[in-house]
Amino acid sequence: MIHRFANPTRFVRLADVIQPWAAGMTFLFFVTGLYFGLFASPADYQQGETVRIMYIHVPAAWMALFCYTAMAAACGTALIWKHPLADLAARATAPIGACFTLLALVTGSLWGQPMWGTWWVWDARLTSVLILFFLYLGYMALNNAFDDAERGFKASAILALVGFVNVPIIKFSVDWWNTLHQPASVLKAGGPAIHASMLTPLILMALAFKAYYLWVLLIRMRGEINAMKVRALRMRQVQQADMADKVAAGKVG
Amino acid sequence: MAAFFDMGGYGGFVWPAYAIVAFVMVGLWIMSRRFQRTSSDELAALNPRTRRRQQEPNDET
Amino acid sequence: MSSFITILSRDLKLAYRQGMDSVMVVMFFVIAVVLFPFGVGPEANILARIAAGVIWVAALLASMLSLERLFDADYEDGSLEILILQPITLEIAVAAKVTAHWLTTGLPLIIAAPVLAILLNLPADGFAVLISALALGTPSLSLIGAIGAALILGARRGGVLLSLLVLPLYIPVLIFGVSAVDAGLGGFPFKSHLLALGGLLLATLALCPWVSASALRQALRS
Amino acid sequence: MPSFSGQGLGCFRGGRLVFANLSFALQPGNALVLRGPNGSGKSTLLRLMAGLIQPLEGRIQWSDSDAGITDDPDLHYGRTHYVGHADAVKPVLTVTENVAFWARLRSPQSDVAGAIDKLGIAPLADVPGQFLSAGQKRRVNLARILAVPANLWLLDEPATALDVDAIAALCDAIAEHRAAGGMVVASTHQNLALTDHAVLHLSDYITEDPALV
Repeated sequence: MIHRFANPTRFVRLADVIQPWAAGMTFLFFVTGLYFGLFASPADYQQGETVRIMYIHVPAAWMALFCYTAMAAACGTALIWKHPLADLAARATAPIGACFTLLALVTGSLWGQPMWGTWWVWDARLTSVLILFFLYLGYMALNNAFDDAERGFKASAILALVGFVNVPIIKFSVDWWNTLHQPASVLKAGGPAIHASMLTPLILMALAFKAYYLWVLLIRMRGEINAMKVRALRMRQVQQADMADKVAAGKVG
Repeated sequence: MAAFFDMGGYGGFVWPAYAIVAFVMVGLWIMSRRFQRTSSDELAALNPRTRRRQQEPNDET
Repeated sequence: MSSFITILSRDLKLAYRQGMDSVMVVMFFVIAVVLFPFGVGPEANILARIAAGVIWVAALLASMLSLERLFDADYEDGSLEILILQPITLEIAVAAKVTAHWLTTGLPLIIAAPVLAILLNLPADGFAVLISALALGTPSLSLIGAIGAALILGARRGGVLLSLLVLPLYIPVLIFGVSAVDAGLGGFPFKSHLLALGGLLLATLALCPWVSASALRQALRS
Repeated sequence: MPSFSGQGLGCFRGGRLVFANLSFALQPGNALVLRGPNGSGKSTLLRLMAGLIQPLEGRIQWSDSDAGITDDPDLHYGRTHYVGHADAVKPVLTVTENVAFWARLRSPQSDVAGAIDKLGIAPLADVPGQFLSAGQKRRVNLARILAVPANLWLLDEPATALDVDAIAALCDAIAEHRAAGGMVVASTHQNLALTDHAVLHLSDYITEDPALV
């Protein structure tokens, strides 16, 4: 039974409306975010200009965790309520999340070299984010390791849920272990501990990353829906050819 | 202007970071768009009835 | 020559369409190396010292991991039997398949190696030597592995058997590969080690396709 | 057009003497059907003719070359198509790509589309192999030998998994091949509607293994 609102055509029509807005917001937030981030905000008294890397490192890290949570939620919906579009949403989210995680690692390393004097250190926060990256790749590998797409979705959904335990570890790694990585300074109990002049570009860039995620997600979702229909049509095409043979045989045989 | 690019001596780290972010995000967008294009062309080829934007509701999933 | 290109392009198309295979080999390579800091401890100086050895051993295991499927996929669906019955020299067909294997596993390993060198804190002047040593070493790994892959066709638990047969033959490549990097780090001349690797490559290039081809004929004779 | 023959063939496989001093001769346009219960060596004889395995004794050769087929394999392979039990269809490649790969391996110019059409799988030309049924995969395998002509066809149970419609297409192809001077050796249970074909009963050549007696 297809859920009423889960009908792909209805989703595609919805996506047609949202997608231009998402694209517009992405550009709007990126332009303003970059302006504030690169031009209209002061250098840090300790870190100097390298603090500007924060405006891309932190949003990327936030998005890495957000995408995995979204993916795990979609997988849960797919497994529990057999929601056809949820599987596709998870599969569409995975590559985006993997890219954000990669960016968080790379920008972090580029920020780490001037500040800590080394490109990489086996610190609790960095290591758990590296594991998150492997979980994304594992999900994608498992997802199309089977000829039957359905098997791939179900197996990788379970992996995504199992891997979700890593997300709280990343979030609280800075509190549980004495890490070189600094503790949370925005999303924390006492409210942000960053000066407004640096907070605005950070928030703008975070919104830009989210709008970008929504935009690319919609594009990939439409691709996944088309691919799903192609698979269905291919199976039917083969069955029709088989049926035609049997009918022909029936007539002749 | 040069001071801006120098980034207080850290230009060698800030600009590559921004460049990689731009490269990966634009690249992912292009790959996603190409994935959507090829799959919808494949769908159109297999199923000439449905035009690129389905007009009549086609409930088959 | 055209049969070389035909078989190579088909194998690359197969690998591209099943893209995940070469990604998985590189992932194994990365994860295997990432395990070492957990085992040996995160101190940078220890990691730096064992970095070359760890990367080379992981590269060996990763390339061997994907060798089992080199002929097995074609053996199971009957393609190998038909391939042998074509008016082409089987040695060239084997060389084509080995080249495809190297392009889908050896090359990605070389690309991933510098990132791992960073994770293991390898000093900067070791990078160039590591990459050139891997570039010279991984093709001979694929070539030697092709012999093992041909020999285990149809055997039970082929994967384990393959590692038993092939890993001992990998030792020379491992020794020269690691010593090249260590010499490079120590500031000593490393050209001789790379030349040795090159010699090994030429030897395996000449010997392995011929041995694999006869092993394949033998396998299908049963 | 050379003829194809074998004299005094004996084959030892799976630890037993499958058959001994078996002979056959094929002229251009001839067809030979192998009959016999399962395990009587039909497949073994076909693999022998294909050059996959070596005979224990006796020789197979083309009339226009005095050397046996195993001495000059490339000449023999160039003139022979062998269709075994496995269909060698790659799941990720489409039907056309599968057939084109084998055709291109044998000769630069080949009629892939025609071969696919002759066997009635033209509508599936762009469908990846993983979606095909057993019968359709079988036809893809047979299309491979239609794409590039050869003197000798060795068909091991060609009609398995094929329905009546496909068998008819196969018989037409065989008739066309023989009309052009080609030769066919087939082991089959269904009676392929072959006209004036010779029959070779494997049971006539099964002898007690002298070593065991």
